Amino acid sequence: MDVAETNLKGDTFPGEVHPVPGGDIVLTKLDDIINWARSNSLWPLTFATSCCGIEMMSVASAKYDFSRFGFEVARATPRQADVIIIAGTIVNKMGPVLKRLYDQMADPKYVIAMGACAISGGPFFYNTYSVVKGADHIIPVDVYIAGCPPRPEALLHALISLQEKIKSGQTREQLKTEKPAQQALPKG
Amino acid sequence: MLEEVSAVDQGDMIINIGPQHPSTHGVLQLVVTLNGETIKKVEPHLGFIHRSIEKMCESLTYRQFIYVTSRMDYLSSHINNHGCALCVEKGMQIEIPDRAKVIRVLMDELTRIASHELWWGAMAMDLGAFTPFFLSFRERETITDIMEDTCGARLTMNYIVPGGVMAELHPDFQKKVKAFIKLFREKADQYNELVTGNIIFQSRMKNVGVLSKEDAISYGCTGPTARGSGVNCDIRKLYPYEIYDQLKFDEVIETGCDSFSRYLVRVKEMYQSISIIEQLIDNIPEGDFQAKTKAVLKLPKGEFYTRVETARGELGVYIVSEGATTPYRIKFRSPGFSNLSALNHMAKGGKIGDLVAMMGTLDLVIPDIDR
Amino acid sequence: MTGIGLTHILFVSIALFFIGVYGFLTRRNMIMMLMSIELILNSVNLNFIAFNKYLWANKMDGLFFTIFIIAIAAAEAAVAIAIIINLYRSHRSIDVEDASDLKF
Amino acid sequence: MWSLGNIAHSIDVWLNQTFSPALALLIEFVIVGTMAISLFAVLGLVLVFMERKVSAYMQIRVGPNRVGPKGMFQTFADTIKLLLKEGLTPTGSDKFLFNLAPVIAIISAMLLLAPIAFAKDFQMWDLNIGVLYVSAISSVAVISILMAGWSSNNKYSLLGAMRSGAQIVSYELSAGLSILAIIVLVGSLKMTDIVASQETGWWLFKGHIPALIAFVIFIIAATAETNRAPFDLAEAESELTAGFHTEYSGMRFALFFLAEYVNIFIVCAIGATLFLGGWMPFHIGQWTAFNHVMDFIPSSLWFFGKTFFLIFLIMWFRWTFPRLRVDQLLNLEWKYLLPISMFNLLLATAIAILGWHF
Amino acid sequence: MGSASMIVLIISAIVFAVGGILVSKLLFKKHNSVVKGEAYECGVPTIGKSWVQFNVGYYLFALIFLIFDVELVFLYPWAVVAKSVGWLALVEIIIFMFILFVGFLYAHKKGALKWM
Amino acid sequence: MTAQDIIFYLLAAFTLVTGFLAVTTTKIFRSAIFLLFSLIGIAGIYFWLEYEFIAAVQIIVYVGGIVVLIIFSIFLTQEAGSNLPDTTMSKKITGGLAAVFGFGFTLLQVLQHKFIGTTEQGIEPNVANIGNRMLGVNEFGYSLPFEVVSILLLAAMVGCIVIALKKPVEK
Amino acid sequence: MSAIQYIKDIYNAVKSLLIGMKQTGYYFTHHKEIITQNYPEEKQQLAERFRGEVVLTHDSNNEHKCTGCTACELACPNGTIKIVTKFELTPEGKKKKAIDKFVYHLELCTMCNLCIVACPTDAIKMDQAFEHSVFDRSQLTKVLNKPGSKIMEGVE
Amino acid sequence: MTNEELKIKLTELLPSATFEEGGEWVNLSVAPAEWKPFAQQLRSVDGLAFDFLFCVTCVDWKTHLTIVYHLTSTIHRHSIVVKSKLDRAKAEIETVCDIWRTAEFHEREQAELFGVNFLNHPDLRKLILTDDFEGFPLRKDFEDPINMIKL
Ligand code: SF4
Ligand code: SF4
Ligand code: SF4
Repeated sequence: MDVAETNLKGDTFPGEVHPVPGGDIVLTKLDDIINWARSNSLWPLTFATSCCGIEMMSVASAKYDFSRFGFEVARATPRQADVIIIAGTIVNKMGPVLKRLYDQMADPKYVIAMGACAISGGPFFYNTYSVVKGADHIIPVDVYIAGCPPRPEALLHALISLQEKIKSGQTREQLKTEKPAQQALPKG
Repeated sequence: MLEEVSAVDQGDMIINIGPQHPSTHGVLQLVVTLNGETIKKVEPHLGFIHRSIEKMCESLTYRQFIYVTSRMDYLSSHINNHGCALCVEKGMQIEIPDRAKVIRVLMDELTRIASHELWWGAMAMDLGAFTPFFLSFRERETITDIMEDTCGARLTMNYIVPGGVMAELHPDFQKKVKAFIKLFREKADQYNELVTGNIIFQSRMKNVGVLSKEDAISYGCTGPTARGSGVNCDIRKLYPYEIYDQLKFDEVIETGCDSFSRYLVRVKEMYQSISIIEQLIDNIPEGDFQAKTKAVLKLPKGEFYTRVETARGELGVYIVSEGATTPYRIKFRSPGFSNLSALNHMAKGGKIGDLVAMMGTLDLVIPDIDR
Repeated sequence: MTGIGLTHILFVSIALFFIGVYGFLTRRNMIMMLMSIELILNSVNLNFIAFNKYLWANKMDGLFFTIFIIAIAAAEAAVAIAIIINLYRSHRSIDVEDASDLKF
Repeated sequence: MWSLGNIAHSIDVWLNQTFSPALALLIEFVIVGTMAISLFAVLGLVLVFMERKVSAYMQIRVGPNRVGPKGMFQTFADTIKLLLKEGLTPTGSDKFLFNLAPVIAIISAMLLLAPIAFAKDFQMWDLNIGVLYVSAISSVAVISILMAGWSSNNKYSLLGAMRSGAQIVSYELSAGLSILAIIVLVGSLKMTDIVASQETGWWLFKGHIPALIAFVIFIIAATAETNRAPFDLAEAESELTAGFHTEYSGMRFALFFLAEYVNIFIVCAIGATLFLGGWMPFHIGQWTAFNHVMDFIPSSLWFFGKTFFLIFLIMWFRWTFPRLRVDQLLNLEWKYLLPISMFNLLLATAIAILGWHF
Repeated sequence: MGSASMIVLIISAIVFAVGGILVSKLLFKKHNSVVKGEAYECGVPTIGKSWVQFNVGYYLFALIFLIFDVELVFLYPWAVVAKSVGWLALVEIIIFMFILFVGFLYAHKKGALKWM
Repeated sequence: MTAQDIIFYLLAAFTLVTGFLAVTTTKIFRSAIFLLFSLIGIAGIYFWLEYEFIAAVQIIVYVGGIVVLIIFSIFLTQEAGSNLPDTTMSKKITGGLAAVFGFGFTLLQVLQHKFIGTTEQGIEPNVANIGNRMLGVNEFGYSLPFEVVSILLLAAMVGCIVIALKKPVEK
Repeated sequence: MSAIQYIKDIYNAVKSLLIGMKQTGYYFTHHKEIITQNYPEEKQQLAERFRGEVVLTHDSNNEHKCTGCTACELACPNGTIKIVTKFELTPEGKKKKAIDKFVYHLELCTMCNLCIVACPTDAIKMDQAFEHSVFDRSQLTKVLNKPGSKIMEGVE
Repeated sequence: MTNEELKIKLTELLPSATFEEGGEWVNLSVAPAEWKPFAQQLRSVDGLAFDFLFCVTCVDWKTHLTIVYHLTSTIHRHSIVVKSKLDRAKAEIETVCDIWRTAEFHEREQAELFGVNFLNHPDLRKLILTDDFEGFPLRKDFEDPINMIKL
């Protein structure tokens, strides 16, 4: 899928896909295959901090079954995981750990912020002294999914959105590493 | 024979289990000192999910703070809400309608089953069997559906409010609950075959994590953890709240003191809860689901302590009020916190594989511990 | 059919033998020395097999010697390592020079 | 009836006619090599997919169904993904050994393909010492695990490697002893002899109780040797995160993964050959008519059918049983399996000598 | 095809493994950070040395295994001919095994087969 | 030179090079791995000589057994990643010289010696023959050594357990 | 341990294992037990009370019932709702408070239902939409009143 | 034992204790210095046998801190609440974790949240907060302008 096409399809995405500067570069077939493979094989890290983690487990369970998308190979070690689903509150003490885990994941890696807490601190935004106000203060997030906790289907929706994002080559990872030339281009 | 040898070998190794680790069920860090594979010491490090709920509650009104408590022990969120609501009602001296009481108890027991189901699956998964996890989630999903119908959420309900419950029961409630009871009775035996009777499970759990009765009391253990050691500590029996004193159910007590008896307690508790639900489901009294309360609640000056039995043990809610709309100080005595403190004692001398079984049968919910 | 004869194999075995000797002489770590000994034993085995094949193909004595040497080597290695480990546990070192001054 | 053996033979003849012998040999080498690699890859893909589906059905869910028709390309996507993933080498690790370990795992798995008779007359190398060769090469695999665990410079890896080392070497004994029970009955180590001896029935049925016991022990030992649940202590997820391959990522991890699955295939193939007659169709003693009907099913189908049946059995174990604790695991071997299989071997000898088998 | 197939297999294994690693190296453009290389330990820095000293208990397994492994090696030629040799084979192997079994029982008794 | 020769030379070179690396590397684990390779090389030579049984035994016992044991003992006694102290130069030189001279001398002897073998028909060293010999009680039989081996193994096992479980002497 | 005990142990162990395998074998062969829903294609009927997000109900005339009384803002435990009010001139020429923007931070909302309960005019309600995934956090901050919408007649 | 009987018994043990009226449980205050020996007696005296400490908490009254122990007896099923006033600047009290082992964790928690120094506690490191956390967050005057956004 080349960039021009994604822009056309932009509104089908739940989030906005920003047009890339230099978007006229047609992605090669190889890139297509790579993105296809990557998007269809997102192995999550078993990482859950609180309530949202239970809904994440529900997604794994038989009723919602994320193995249909090939996500079921949950890896306990960040080395082999592709996507880290931040399911739950991140507190100040957990912040460095999360950062470290993220750093130790092998590239390419993606992040889904699940639930109000991971997005912004959610219910613990005000009057708390220990909650990180959004996981994106610590690590870059690719997809946000609101809810407290989001339904299992909502997480599946987020995973599908992430797949779309990868397929269109719009993840931060892809923009950063695979087309460095484009970054050099002036904005606009 | 080998003991003397290992005493000389300085083969001590310190390994971290957690914060991100599949068997800690959350973000608990255990610093384990090992000799070979034998555990010498387990040191829990908490706070990886310390969300300062107690501080937060000091600036929330009595109606608002309850919702945070669903996020504490999210597996028994109803019961948490219930405890808080009871405490507020005690302070305000609100008498709630019978219907609300029955609904609350029903919800509590459904939550308890859901929580134990999840624990059952997760524990089996910890011990390396994956299938039970999926089977237990099937039942749990039915309960969540029931909850969702009535409460509008799957996990963090915020359904029980001071004065009663937030909404009327869903018309299908009784029908669905009965269907669930049928399903549960049908499937539970299969699970017993798959897990309880399994020789590997038994040998993984028997004589593992032994916690004697005295130790259990001294460590302040409550709930199934303590009942597995022969302590009778079921708040529903000892200090009955709502309508528990009118119900027929047994307090499940096992005296094996090891992981397996804790396991049995939980499994049997599910049956007890089912029987409670069966007693109530056809006898929900008519009436209001909520007492008339003021829009803004103000507790009189004083201290109020209530305790309820969550799926994990005794939850104490301690409110110090200065007569304002917000609590002056609120303290949640969470069952997991005390239960966890017994871990080091239990784990000593076990193998690292035993630690998983112990953690599993302690059934920790870390946000409940950290608050 | 092939130009390789007994001497070729003997060359290999001799070379291996002296590699083992070199290792034995130069290394001070006991495990390393044990490994050198294994090399030496192997060169002997190779000799036996070569002699058996090229000189006395009608008998199997060389072969059986090899089998027994392997068995003995296993036993020897086991005992040697047991000793090394015992030594290590008492002296925290498996350096020959550290061990030599201790009565054992 | 077509058979793989004939095809191989005609290709050989044709090549020798067209090219000079040396060139023909070279081409054959290349063909064999490519075939081995593709067999390897295909086995990995198929087995992983099979495992996912089997587990899904046992767990009342559907499993991968969205990538390609019925999710067929799921493992394919995973492979490409792994190929394209960064291969991390932790600092402080021994880089040489860290890279070498998966290669050794692959080599040992690959070498084990040699003596397996995939179909009638279709075998790479009918070794004199067939089964012994298998035991020999499979003992190399443990080295790769120890190597990986050591070189990762990680505690979990080291513990996992240590456990797995003790486990694999222990179970090698009872696996070997249960194989020997069949060898005693057959009187040869050669794969072809073993298969041929089951002309009149499979050893599992012919060999009375000793063969049955040997079969059970072999399956248990095979599960343990391939580090599968309930013996997957080396990578016990809930204890050691990922065991010896904690630090491995990308392609190197994929190689371990692949080697594991190919090893499963190989032990099951060996099991099928020893106990279920390999490619030999289901024959019953002297029922010539029946036997003849059975012969119509191609031998390769028989072979793969049996092997996949055993693989399914092993998967079934995995998705049913919890993991054993490490001391229980070793207890099982040293207290139960080893004495029993030693005794069983004697029993088998007695039966063989008395000629009590069919 | 004989032993040549072994060489072919070794070569193809190496091609496969090394090729795979190389291809992935080629296709993937690396970016490094310091933390990435550090040992993974559930997300916190490693406590103490990664190297740990093991207990002798572990080693005893390898040791007893080695002894039995040698035994196993002797059993193979025996097994091949046992049927044709007859009772003598059985008698010899019973003696052989018995002696080793005594050792095995000894090890058991001493607790050498307990995992620490 | 035939393919056979090439293979032999490759095997020999592999064995010797890895053997040499095994005794010279400063990282002990690597050294064990090189030893392993060297042993596998020797097994290859046995294969080449068509002594398949011996080759398999070599791999099973040495690779699967002794090297694993050595690795375990390395786990037990050595720190990962740390290098062994390099040997002193003088030691290296003396050792090297000794080895080289010894090597030259022996090789000379071997080359000068004329080996005379039998011309009788050989026995194929296959497993059946080995088995028959091993169980044989006649003059060519090895049944007595065979039983003796079991006693040796028993002794080794008992010895090891006694030593390994012995309370280490205090410093 | 007596020999009989030994054999008994083995028998019991094997039996319990076989029972377990029977269970999983049952599920493996009975595909009707499968309860998976194919989410994006077939969606589950959501409970009507399911709380997915807060919406301000508008009728066909683009009118809503919110008076801007901020009761919901006060009831909300975590400041999800921000009511920006303005003063409008009624046809009678009186100044009247009305909402300018009903700002709703979906990323903070915990779906606790307190605002709905608090609202005196039932202007807001819970909606079942749950597919909120976005690539950019700022998109989760929503203005609930539609552009140009007005307060419904007769709502005080 | 009823509350009245308990009160009498407790006054016997510790005459200086003051009782608070109201509440379902007997509610008494002791001086910090008297706490430890008193606790010992509570645990061991036959008719009392308070073997189950189920809650330790602290309240910041701006002028002083109060530490509150909730005790119950699993044998007699009676409960009491013991309070002790602590100086805010120098909050110190003896630990009771050798009497009730659960106190170890509870005290650690209160120590870091309120800054109460439990004397003779075996291990008073931070349990929940990060090691470099400054201040005592549950005290009323705790301010953290960076992390704490007031509503
Ligand atoms: S968003 Fe809600 S459900 Fe999720 S972790 Fe936070 S409080 Fe829990
Ligand atoms: S649902 Fe709760 S959190 Fe959301 S806006 Fe309403 S009151 Fe606030
Ligand atoms: S939504 Fe309801 S409560 Fe909120 S400002 Fe409008 S009218 Fe008031």
